[in-house]
Amino acid sequence: MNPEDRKTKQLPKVGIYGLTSCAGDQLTIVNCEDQILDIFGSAEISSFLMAKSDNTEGEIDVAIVEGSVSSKGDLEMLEDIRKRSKVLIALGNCACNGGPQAACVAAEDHKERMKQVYGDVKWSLPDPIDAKPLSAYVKVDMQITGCPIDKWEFLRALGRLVKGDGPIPISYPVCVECKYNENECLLFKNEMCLGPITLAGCNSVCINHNIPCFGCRGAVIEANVAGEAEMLVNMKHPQFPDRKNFDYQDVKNRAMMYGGNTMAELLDKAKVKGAKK
Amino acid sequence: MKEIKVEHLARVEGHGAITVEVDGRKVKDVKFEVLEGPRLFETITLGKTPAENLSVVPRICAICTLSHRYASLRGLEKCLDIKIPEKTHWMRELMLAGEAIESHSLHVYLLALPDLLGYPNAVAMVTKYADSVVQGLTLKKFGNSIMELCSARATHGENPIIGGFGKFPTNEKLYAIADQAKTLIPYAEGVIDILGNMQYPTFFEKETVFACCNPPDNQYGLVSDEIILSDGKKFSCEDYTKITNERVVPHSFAKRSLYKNSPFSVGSLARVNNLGDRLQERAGDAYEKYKNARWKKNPVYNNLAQAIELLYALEQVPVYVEKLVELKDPPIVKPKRQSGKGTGAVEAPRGTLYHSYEVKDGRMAKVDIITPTAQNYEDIEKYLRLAAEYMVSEGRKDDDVRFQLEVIARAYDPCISCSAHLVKLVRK
Amino acid sequence: MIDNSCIAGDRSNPFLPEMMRIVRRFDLTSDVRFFQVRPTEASRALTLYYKPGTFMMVSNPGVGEAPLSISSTPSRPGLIEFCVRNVGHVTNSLFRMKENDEIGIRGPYGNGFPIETLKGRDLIIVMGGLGAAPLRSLLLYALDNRDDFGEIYLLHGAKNPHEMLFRKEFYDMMERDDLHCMLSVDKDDTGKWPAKVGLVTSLFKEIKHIDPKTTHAAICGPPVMYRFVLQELLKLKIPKHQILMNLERRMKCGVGKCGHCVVREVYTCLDGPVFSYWDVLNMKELIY
Amino acid sequence: MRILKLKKKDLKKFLESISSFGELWAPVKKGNRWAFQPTAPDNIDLDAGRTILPLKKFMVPQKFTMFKYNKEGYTPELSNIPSRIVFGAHPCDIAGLNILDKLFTENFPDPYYIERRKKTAIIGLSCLPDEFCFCNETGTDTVEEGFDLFLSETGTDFYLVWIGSSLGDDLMRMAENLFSEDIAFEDIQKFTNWKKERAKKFKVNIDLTGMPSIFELSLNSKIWDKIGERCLACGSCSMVCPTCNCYDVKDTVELRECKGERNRCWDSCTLHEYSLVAGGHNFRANRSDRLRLWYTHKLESFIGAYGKPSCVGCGRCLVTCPVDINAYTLAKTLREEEVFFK
Ligand SMILES: Cc1cc2nc3c(=O)[nH]c(=O)nc-3n(C[C@H](O)[C@H](O)[C@H](O)COP(=O)(O)OP(=O)(O)OC[C@H]3O[C@@H](n4cnc5c(N)ncnc54)[C@H](O)[C@@H]3O)c2cc1C
Ligand code: SF4
Ligand code: SF4
Ligand code: SF4
Repeated sequence: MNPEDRKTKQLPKVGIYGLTSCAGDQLTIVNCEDQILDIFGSAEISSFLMAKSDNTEGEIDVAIVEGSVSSKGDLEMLEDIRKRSKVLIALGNCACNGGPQAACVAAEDHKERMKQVYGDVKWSLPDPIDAKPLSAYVKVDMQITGCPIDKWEFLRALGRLVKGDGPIPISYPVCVECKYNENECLLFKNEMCLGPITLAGCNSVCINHNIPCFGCRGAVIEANVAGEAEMLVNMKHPQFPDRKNFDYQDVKNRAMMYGGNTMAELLDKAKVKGAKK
Repeated sequence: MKEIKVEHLARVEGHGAITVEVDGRKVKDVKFEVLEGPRLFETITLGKTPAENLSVVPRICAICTLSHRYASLRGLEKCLDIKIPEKTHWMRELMLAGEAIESHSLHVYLLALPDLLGYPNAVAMVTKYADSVVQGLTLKKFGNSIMELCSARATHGENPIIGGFGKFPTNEKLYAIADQAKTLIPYAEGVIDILGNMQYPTFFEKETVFACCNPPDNQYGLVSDEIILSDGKKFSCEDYTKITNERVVPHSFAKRSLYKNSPFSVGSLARVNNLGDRLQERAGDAYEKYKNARWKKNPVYNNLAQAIELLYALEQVPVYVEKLVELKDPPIVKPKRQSGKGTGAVEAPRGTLYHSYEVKDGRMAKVDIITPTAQNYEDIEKYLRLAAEYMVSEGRKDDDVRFQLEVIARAYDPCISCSAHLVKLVRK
Repeated sequence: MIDNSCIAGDRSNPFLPEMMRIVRRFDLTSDVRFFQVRPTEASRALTLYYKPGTFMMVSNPGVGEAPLSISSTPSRPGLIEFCVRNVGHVTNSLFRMKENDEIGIRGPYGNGFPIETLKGRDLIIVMGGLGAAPLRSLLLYALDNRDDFGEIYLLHGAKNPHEMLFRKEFYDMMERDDLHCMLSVDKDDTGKWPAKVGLVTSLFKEIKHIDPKTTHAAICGPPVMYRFVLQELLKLKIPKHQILMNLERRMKCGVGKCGHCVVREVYTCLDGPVFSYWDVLNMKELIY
Repeated sequence: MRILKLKKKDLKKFLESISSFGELWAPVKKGNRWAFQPTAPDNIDLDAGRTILPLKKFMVPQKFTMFKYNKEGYTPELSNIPSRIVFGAHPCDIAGLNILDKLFTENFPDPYYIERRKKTAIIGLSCLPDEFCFCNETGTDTVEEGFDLFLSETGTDFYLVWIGSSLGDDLMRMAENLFSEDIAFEDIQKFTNWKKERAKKFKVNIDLTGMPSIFELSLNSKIWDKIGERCLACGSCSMVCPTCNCYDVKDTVELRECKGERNRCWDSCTLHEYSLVAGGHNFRANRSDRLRLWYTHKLESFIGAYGKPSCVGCGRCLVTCPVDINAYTLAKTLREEEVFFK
């Protein structure tokens, strides 16, 4: 690290954008009440529609994009951002995995669902399309996932990014943090916990509150989805004869709720006994 | 013919745009558009368990996450015939107060004040209005800390579950919250004075109808099974469609509501207009001090109403805490049945929110969610049109028109992402 | 045991890096850069001691720490040299650093080459790619103490000329008559390569003046290299325990605590990184 | 070693009188399990079973800061380590600490471990096995060292108290009048009877003799693939194991300034990145390879190096692994040549 270097160098240009989402990840940034001035001081935030009006849309160093691509408009915006940014970061579950709006991808045809919800309408707006994560369309350099993102993970990542280093991605499942927090494992209390296949980073907040993990951070690298499903649906644990099994469809529903496209693929590959095709 | 366009409405949640078609000095059309892709939440949970539904529906909107959760819980618990214990009830009230504090302070200090004081954003205000910015951030953080305490995290916390809470906070933590609430009351009073003494433009004023929940026992509040309108009519929340009957317009993924064929408003201003007389203590005083007939016709007063509610919520926190610390943590109530129907209504910061469900054999069979912004849509467009027509006829500059329209739209605090998820009843 | 002043860092806290200054840096290839560093107090530089084949943990504050082999020789005290390939966070951040910037260093760690045992022996040093980093230390050490060793063969292979580390330095060594310096490239796309073209294994036929019983071989290179080079060395009848290899594992501490480099009961950082082929055969998981 | 008597009814008084040494931590019920938590002497569960996390959390916390750094360099964070009394440590857990002692205090002693070990008074307490304990098989059902005081049940109204260290002696002297030295013959008898009764209560039969050769022989066994398929790589087993000590190191940096922390946190060999090196080569890309490392390390390697397994028979992996992979099922599977995991 060279302190002189930092003084003479211009602050990196960062743009924060949102596609289709609940805006929870951007909100989480706004929620960094104690750090917000540092955020604005460590980088030149050239665009952040949710927090400021004087936005400029030129070349930037780091683009942070929330939300999934759910309309042609989203897609155009994303492609434009990609073109003018050196590093593109997918922020939050929607951007990384498609988000809840991608939960039904495999289930039904998108047009059919649009009709169910809105009836027969001819749209004058950019065409709605099936929700997909950013990586389905453009190169994504890094992912910071979560529904919503963890504020500390984001700040750690941003701290490294503005100094020119890539964030250190998390590569372990929620169970690790759950054990850090010395929780009793909910799988032995007959809860359908997705901790073993879900990317950590939330400090196992749900399990700390006796709530099973819903997988809101998406799949961990090398998630043994087949093993998890097999365990939840079929496996008897000789040490715990009372442990109950779940219906495959319920397991699948839960896994896909936030795991979106990624989880859908993993589940398709897993051949779980008792899975109805 | 030319168009005046606000392409990306800044400092709101999600993506909105305003288009004004102008022909000479005449406004041909005004459109308030939602550009965000549709998320089809109501089809996502069909066939899934109520627990899954509860987890995912708050993801409709990050700012109103707990309102969604609360409304969903009320709907689902009716379906499953669950009566919740007292402590659970007060915890839920507390979490809603936390959300109101967070959302209102964010909106009042960080989104609306820069407009009214003429700054592009709150950070830019720091040089001259550092106090306001710091107070806003402090209040917002406090709101977040309540949400975190009750729901496990500031946004999309999973702690409130069907039949109770995964874990109740300790009394120590509750007392700390109550104490802090008391110290923040002067902030809220300060901002009420700033907003109450401000001059607001009058040229788009027009009376409208207001709707909100009607809490029992003549109390002010945010939760009820009854809806009250400013014309004096009352409805059960189960009959919400009579008020909201929605329609879809081609230029927006959000759906819109009309009451008796004309637009109406929900939100802080609606609540303060309909129920303001019930406000007690300092919030009551503030209401009396600034009460004014123009509140019924000028949406920009919404910010003042929010500030009054901010004060109200701060005053409620110690009240709820007093009740909570006396009660023992109850176990989670199990469902009495696996099939049933029910609608839950709560007042989200932006207005009445309905979650209407049908559960069959433990799986979601019908989901209908009506968000506040969807109900406000027609009214927002109405006021935008009034303002545009006046300003264009006066020959004001485009930038001027653009700015004023943005101010009106933002005053409503439209949670555009949430309206985009808005979907009609799915009948199979 | 080496006393405190000889190591970079602090004996009482083996994790504590000592700040050192980058004195010089230049590119060896397109993705490997050479760094010379010395302690911030120049006088301390002369007290540092290490063995060829050992490594140090190099830190860039705020980025992380990475093990790097020492490329310099203790016989030329004063500066410590590293070759760094830009592959990840720490290495990438080192590439952004300039002369006079400071980095944290602790070490040396590892067993290093058994230089006492090697005295009086013939040496075959086979390097490929970044394997040149630790073996250059041994080579320079042997050349500086030339009388202690018998015949010395250097076999250095690279994919093509501009990927050969220290090509100028080694090319100059071809002139020496106390060293058999053999350099080869798999392919010469410059058309100007003055030495051999072919696989590094093709150089073995030129090894003549050795007595396998008293010859030690030291190899380090990319995983694919090992299999073929080992075959050649066995053909030369070099005993398995005299074939030394420099192995690599993920490491977080360098001092046998973090567990990452463990293979069975062996810690690569304490018991290695130099292993004999015999060790490797007995420990099936050491190389893949 | 000096052995004294302490009346059971005086235990609370004793713990109160040593409170000036540091905060008292003892097993407290957490759901259906236990956890070491700060607690008042009144709330201690003397019949507590195994805690979710073992004693290692006191010596190498889940996460802690090793250094703070700024432009000038690194400053070790050793000054705010609290003094604590840990009461109710079971013999297997203390045996686990003894193994960690070897690792962290020999060869480049780890100052963070040593400082915490010094500042933590360990008061052991004998226990009865539940259906998952097998410390009798690993030779850790009694411990001779590693504690400051050890209280053993006798089946009567007093504990026998072993003084294991000079700190233990100091603690005892803080309430010397509560202890007595006159141990009668029948006291000894009662104690040995209690021990016999205890020995009968073990239910897990796990045969660890000859494990090193068994591992060597089954290095390429198909069993590992089966286990790998089943393992969820959740890391729980190594998090709860008293002798697992792998850790990861991560730096953090502040947004605006050049300063931050170097932090250490528990890692696990069952996780994907464990042996991954820059450039993408993963020495243990398969779960089966990683689990083999885990269990060779527990049941084989340590025997090779120190003559006994590094498994202390606490039964934590038995009650933690959601898919029933643990020291017991593993040893059984390998030995009986039968595919335990269908
Ligand atoms: C004994 C030894 C000597 C080495 N000598 C050299 C050398 O002289 N020149 C050189 O360029 N490289 C050398 N390496 C490899 C070098 O350590 C890695 O390239 C480096 O750690 C990558 O770190 P990074 O932060 O840039 O990469 P990242 O991918 O960001 O790695 C993150 C962390 O993982 C660990 N890690 C990743 N790859 C390796 C690896 N290959 N070995 C050990 N730990 C790793 C480190 O702790 C590292 O900080 C050596 C490795 C070992 C074990
Ligand atoms: S409760 Fe869930 S996250 Fe925790 S250990 Fe069990 S499976 Fe893993
Ligand atoms: S525990 Fe699971 S559902 Fe809960 S926050 Fe973490 S990843 Fe999301
Ligand atoms: S606890 Fe079981 S499933 Fe989890 S990593 Fe260990 S062996 Fe695998």
